[in-house]
Amino acid sequence: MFMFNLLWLIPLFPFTAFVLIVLGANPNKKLSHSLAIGGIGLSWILGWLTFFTAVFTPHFGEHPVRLTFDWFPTGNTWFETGVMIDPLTAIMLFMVPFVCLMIFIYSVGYMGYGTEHVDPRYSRFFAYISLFATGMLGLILADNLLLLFIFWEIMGLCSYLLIGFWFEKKYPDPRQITPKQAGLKAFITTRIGDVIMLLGMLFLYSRVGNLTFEHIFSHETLHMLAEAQVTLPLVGTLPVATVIAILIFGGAVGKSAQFPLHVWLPDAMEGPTPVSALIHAATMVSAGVYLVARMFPLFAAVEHGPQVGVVAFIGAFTALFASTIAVAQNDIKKVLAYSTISQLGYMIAALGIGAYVAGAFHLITHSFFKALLFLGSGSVIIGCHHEQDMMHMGGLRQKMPITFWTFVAGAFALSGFPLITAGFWSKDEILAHAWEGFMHEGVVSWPFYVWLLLTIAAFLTAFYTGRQISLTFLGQPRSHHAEHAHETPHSMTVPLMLLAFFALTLGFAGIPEEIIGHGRNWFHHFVGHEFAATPLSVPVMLLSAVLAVSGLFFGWLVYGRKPLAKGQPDPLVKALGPVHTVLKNKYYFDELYQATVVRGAIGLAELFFKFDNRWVIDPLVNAVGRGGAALASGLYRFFDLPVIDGAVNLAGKVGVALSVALFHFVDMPIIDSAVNLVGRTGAALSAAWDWIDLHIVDGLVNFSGWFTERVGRAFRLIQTGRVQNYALVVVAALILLVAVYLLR
Amino acid sequence: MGFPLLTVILFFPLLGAIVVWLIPKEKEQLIRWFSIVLSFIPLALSIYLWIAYTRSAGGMQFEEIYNWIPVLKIRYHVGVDGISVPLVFLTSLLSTLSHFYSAYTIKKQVKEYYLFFLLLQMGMYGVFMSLDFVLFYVFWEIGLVPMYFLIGIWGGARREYAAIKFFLYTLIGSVAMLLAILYVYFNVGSFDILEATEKFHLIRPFAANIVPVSLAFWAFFVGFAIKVPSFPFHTWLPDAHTEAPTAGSVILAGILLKLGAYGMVRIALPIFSEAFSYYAWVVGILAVISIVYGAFVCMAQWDLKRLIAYSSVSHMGYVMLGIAAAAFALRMPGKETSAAIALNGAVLQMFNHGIITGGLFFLVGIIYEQAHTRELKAFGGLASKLPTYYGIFAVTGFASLGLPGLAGFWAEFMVFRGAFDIIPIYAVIGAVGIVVTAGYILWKIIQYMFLGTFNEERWGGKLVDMATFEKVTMWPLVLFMFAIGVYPAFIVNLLNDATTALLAKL
Amino acid sequence: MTLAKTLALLSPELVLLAGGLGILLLDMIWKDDEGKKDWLPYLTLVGLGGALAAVIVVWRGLGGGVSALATMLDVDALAMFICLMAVLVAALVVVFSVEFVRGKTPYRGEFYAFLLFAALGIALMAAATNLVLIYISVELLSVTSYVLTGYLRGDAKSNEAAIKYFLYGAIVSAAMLYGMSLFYGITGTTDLRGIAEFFSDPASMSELHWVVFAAMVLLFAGLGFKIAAVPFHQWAPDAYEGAPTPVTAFLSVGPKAAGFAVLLRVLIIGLPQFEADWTALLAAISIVTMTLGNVVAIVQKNIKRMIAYSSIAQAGYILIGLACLGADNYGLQGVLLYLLVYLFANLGLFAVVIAFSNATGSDEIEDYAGLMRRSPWLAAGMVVFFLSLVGIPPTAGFFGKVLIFASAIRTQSYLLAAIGVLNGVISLYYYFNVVRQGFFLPPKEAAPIPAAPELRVALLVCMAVVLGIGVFPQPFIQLAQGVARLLAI
Amino acid sequence: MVIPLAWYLIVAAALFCIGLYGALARRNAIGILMGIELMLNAVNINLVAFWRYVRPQMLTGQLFAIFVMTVAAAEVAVGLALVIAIYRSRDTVNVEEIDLLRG
Repeated sequence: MFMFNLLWLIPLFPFTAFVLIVLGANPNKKLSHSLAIGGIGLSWILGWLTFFTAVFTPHFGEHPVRLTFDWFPTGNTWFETGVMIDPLTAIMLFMVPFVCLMIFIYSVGYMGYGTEHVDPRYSRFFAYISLFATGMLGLILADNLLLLFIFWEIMGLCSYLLIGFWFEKKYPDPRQITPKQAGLKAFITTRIGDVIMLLGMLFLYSRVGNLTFEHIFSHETLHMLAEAQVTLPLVGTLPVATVIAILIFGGAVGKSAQFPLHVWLPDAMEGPTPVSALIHAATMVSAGVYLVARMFPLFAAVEHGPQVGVVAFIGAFTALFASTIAVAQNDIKKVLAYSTISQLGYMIAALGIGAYVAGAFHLITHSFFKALLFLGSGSVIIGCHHEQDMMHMGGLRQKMPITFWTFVAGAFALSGFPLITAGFWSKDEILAHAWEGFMHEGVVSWPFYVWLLLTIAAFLTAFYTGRQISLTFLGQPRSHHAEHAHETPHSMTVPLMLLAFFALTLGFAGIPEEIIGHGRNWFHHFVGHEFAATPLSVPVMLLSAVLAVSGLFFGWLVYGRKPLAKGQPDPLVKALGPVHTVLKNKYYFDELYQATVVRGAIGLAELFFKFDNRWVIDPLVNAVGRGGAALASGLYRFFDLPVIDGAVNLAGKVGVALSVALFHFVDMPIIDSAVNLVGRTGAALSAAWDWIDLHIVDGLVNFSGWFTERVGRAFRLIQTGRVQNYALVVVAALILLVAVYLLR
Repeated sequence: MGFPLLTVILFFPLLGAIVVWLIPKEKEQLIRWFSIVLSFIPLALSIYLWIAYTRSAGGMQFEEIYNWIPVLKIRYHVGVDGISVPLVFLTSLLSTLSHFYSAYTIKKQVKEYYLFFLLLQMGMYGVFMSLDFVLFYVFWEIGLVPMYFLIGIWGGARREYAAIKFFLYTLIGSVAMLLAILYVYFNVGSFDILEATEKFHLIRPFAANIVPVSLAFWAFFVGFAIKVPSFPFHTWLPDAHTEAPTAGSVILAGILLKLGAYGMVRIALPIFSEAFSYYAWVVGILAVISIVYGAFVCMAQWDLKRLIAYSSVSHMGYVMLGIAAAAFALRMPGKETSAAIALNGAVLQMFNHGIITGGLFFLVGIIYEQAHTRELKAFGGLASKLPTYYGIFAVTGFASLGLPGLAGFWAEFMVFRGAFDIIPIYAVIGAVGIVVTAGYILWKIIQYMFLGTFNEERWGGKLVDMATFEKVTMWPLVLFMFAIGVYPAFIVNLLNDATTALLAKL
Repeated sequence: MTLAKTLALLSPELVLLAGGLGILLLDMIWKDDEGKKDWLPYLTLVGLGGALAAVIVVWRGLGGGVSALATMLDVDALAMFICLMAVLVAALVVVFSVEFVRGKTPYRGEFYAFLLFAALGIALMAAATNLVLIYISVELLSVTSYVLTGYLRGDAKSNEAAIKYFLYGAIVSAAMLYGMSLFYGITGTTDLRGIAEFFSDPASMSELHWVVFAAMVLLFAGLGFKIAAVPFHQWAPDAYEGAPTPVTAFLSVGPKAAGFAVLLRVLIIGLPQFEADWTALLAAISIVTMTLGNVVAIVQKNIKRMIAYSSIAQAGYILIGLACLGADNYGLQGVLLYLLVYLFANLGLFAVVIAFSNATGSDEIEDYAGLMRRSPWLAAGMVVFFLSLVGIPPTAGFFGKVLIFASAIRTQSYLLAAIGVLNGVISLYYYFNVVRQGFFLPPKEAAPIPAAPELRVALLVCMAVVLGIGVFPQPFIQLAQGVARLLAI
Repeated sequence: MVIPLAWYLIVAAALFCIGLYGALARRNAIGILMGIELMLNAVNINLVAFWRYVRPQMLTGQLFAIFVMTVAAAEVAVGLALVIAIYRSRDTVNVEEIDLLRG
């Protein structure tokens, strides 16, 4: 058990590598990449040692090992955090460090170390991928949801930095997305998912008071969560567990690029290929699936609750949806990107219908062969001097034999070539589970729906894999680059071969008992022994074998038999016509989001800014101020000099007459000045009113400052400079005061 | 009483101001270095204060009470507790950094500059330490006048308008507060804040006399809300920040905004607890609007400094949300831990925002010194030419958008954790602010300034990476961002005891 | 009350009278000897020193008691307080005018004599408790003020200001006199205590009520004229702008303090039964005075005119104190302390204005541009005095305002307090408009502004007092409390 | 036959108002001075009437009237001096034209 005390070291090694590179080793390229590879190498060794000790400790599943410490105070309780190891973590520890190591070694070659056009920010690249490795390893080992969320976001940061690694890159055609925009898009979309997950986490934390998995998945907590009801405004009353599960699933949708937040993954291909392999195939995107697997007891808390439907639907639909788009893509990396989305859909669907073991198994096998495929495509791109369009490739079989054979191994694993590839076993188990569920619950049920979609998706996967192989490797080279393609150096091909080995052999770890007779399905026993083993269903296995082979054959038939000549359009275009253009443009989701969400946010921002600057707060003051000005100028005109004298004299004479018992009769000028007085006031007020209407736009605060100034100017006019007017005002005031008193 | 630590920290800047005043105007270099060295002493003392503050004892420590104006029962009563210790430290840290930074950037009227700065520093210390209403009000206003001159004399283009707008806004708020202070005085019989916390709601229970107590509460609230600034009273902030000199806007954003929030936590919440919880929904709405509205308006800005100013409105919205949640919880039984967490989050956000936005304004100043323009469209591709500047700006930017592992995340997490449990709808709407914040920081700042291609013809040889003094100014702040991000307990412990004690009393 | 005792009690007034006459005599003797005439201001200061000593001796002698002299006047703490202020004002104005008057008029001697007589007028007004003596002392102060305002015969503005001030003052004092005669008619006596006694038995109240209110309003006209409250304020802007600046300084503080003293005595001692009426009257007038004073001050271009409107506004604030004479007399304390603080703040401000006009000869606000660079001392002083007039803490004005608003809150007149507070903010706008010119704008000419030594001393004294009271107001509030306790209803 | 007090008061009030009108309406400064004198004399009538009818045993009324007369004399002396000063510098005593200080 000693090994488990070193658990917390695993994420620490790459982090020290990151810190050392950033602080010190930046200028020295050789030092920085060796530091990075050294760091991940140590984690890999420690990881595998932990994995094997875990495998050999008897019934390891019951009591996961936890090392915790108090992190920060919350009211009078403390929030503990720490690392944890249980079967799911163990198998991830087996896969993640190894794949990362392979990709680190690969990227030394890919980034052109030793050649003249080596990337100027070479060491920064290794710093970022080491930080990413820390994030991924930390995520696997976290024993509570908060620490998981923290590493989750650190990975988001690294994916942003790495996608936008070549931020100076500009494309002639404005519509094509540049790395920096792709990075931003990735960060914001995943951030939306993260916020939804944060809300779920907060809801859980406020209800349970603790985020550690052990505490959450204890029976009484799960029972409490399942019982408690919460009413949401539009949705109605739901069990709390379902709401939390769906919210947390939102995070997984964002991170694993499931429909509807899938748009960022294909654009993430703008980043260097090792990044696509590392982040957007093997590890980060599978973190979403890992999260759902980790929270599986919560998902299963409410039997047949709506959350099962949501997860299964999203998974299955994405699987089919993505595979249809993959068929119509010409860029070698885009095809793989969509195939990743579709394979992730597979795993999510599997977890949706309760196939915990099958989902986890497929997660592991998929990481291996998808990483292999991406690295293969990377070496093809380097071989063809950064050519990415499959239409310009062809005939690389002779020129790049190792890449060809490893790529074929990965492709066959992806399409599930029967018996020898890992993909076949893991995908088959999911289909078997779906089939068995379908048998139990009949046609109108999620398992049937999932089985149907996944079967079609399986065929399409095999088809586009076949298409991809024949387009890139078979036939004649269709462009200048393709002719001069050359095999990539050993630092790139060795990882390919190692990954190919695993892509083929890993399946045997999860072969159902019935086939090998005596032994038991090791993977199932180790990971999910509390779940019932899925019985072997021969028809399903046959069906998936047939699908895989026919898909591949059909792909070869269309593209391989009569290899396309240079510049010859894709035969599928003619076959599918308008449907093809829709598929090519990814169902126009990018344009849809751009128009609605992005334009909407910027529009709202413009609106608020105007609101703030010109429309309400400041402007409201000026508007009413303008209105005030009109009123005051109306008053001014009413009070202007000739009128003042008239009025003042009028008041004076009337006042005096009163005081001399009214014997001095009011003379003629008084009457006409009174008449035009009334006329002029009316005109002024109307002019004032339309002024207010016209200039309602300006703000309130300046108005108060401004209005006082206007009133000040108006009162100032009463100070006419003539002492008799002053004396008159005194007399008038006295009379007024006494009158007020009398009337009171 | 022992060594009057607080009084020494409080009046040290005044002593410094007098000494600077004696130095003849011509010896600018002497003035600069003297005030930098001078500002280290209160920094050292406030660090000592932090260490010497025994957390277990809790409550007010280092209290000093002298009779100032016995005839009106006004006393010189200073003391610090868990909430004010970090803020006092923040004041000293940001002031020292500002002194250090201005030594290299302020060229005209150096002597007056440092005079006003030291007076401002004294004002800020006074507010965080005083436990007597009149003393609190006196230092609140003392902090106002030097800031007016700092913006007015050393500011940008529209500095006069910004200066007088700042002064008028804050004066209206504080004058309303004066009347409320007098009202409390006549009811409690003395100007002492602690005494008022115990006695006021017994003498004037909210239920019995709703109108006068509400009036007094709203007078206090408006006075503090203008300073925070929360939504309707925020229009002075963008002008004041964009026009203030770099060091001025660092202090303005770093500490002056905290005076309002601190006032709410120290005065409005404890004394008017029933009134505050009765009106907590209004405060909550204002807070949420500030968060979302502020974030969206940031999205539409093209002037970098104005953008960061508006981001302060949005970030201070979190503080208000935390306080509103804590107030709301007073009426809900059984929500003590969530209220404590929300209040912890609010006070931590005050500290974080000071560090992060202070850093952001320094960075704006650095680029402005070289480029003399803050137009976002003018820059591009700086990442390749100014790597360290890009690195530090990215870290500060990410801290501000609340990336976990950096300071910003913890405060937001705690505020939302508390708020979610008490007022879920507000928290959900507020969460939209997080996404938009990520949006405007990455899209507007990182995208336009750092990524993309570097236009040679305009900035050819002109832009050079950060000078050593700029790095030295930024490193302590970046260090704090990481420290709080990785292990927030060292500051949250302090806050936690104070907030739980404060909430327990209500 | 032996003659000696009475004379002893009246010693401050007598010293002032003797001083005035002495200066007149000396002026006649040294009629054509300019050299000797330079000594006159310093002799005046000696006379004022003597009066100061007399006030302190008498005040300590009183020991809080009141010695009424022949129902004509009360020698009590209030009288001594205002007399002390009168002496201080006269002393400072003499200091201001040494430089100012030298070049402008041959008759320097009489100027100081009139100042002493005006101070005497103020002292008498403060002590008077009989309508007759009130009228005489008001007229003494008015006449001397008319002469002082028109002292620069050659200057058109000074003449015009004087004639307008005279005509306005004469009409209003006639109205006041008419009111006094009505009071005499109703109560049969001119002694305030007799009037109060007459009104104390309810029988007398019934049908005469409106006549009493009319008389009160008329009486208030005369006093309102003196303190420049709104309906009776229109003389102030023109007189302040026209009069020579030292005289404006005197006008802005001297008569105002005396006016308030008389108002206090008449209302508190004379008409306690009508408290409800005059409180409402004062509150209304206070609101109008504050608002109009501040609002019109915003648009002023000439600094003396701006200070005129600002002093009208200050009268408004003091009236709040009078309108809220509630229990434990915060109002009285506020009025007294505010008057004292206003004295030093306003005179300090005038020291700056005088120093500036001596050097540049202009009173326009634009010309104050870049004052900080030209003379940091004047600029610093200006800021301190403006802060005090607005009532911002480090300065004494703050505690004046605190007491005034305390009285308003104490008597639950929240609206009055709110308006007072808002006016404070408006006043900040125009005061700091001048500060804006001084600090933010570049100077028109770079020439530094030399301040005469005695002006510099006066400026320093005022700044010291304003900041001193601001930081340690305890003794001064105690002083105001002592005086107020005596008068309390 | 004793003339009732009211009649005196009415005469005094009428005289006061005529004086007031004179002060307000006349253009000439001297005219205004005359008006003011009228007002003061009206007050004297008032005082003496009150002395005679209300409190004959105390001489306050008469004393007050005498004081008013002396003070009025002093006031007019100063007033005339000021009017002459204005006349000398502006050679006009028309009050309407003396409005240099305004606003």
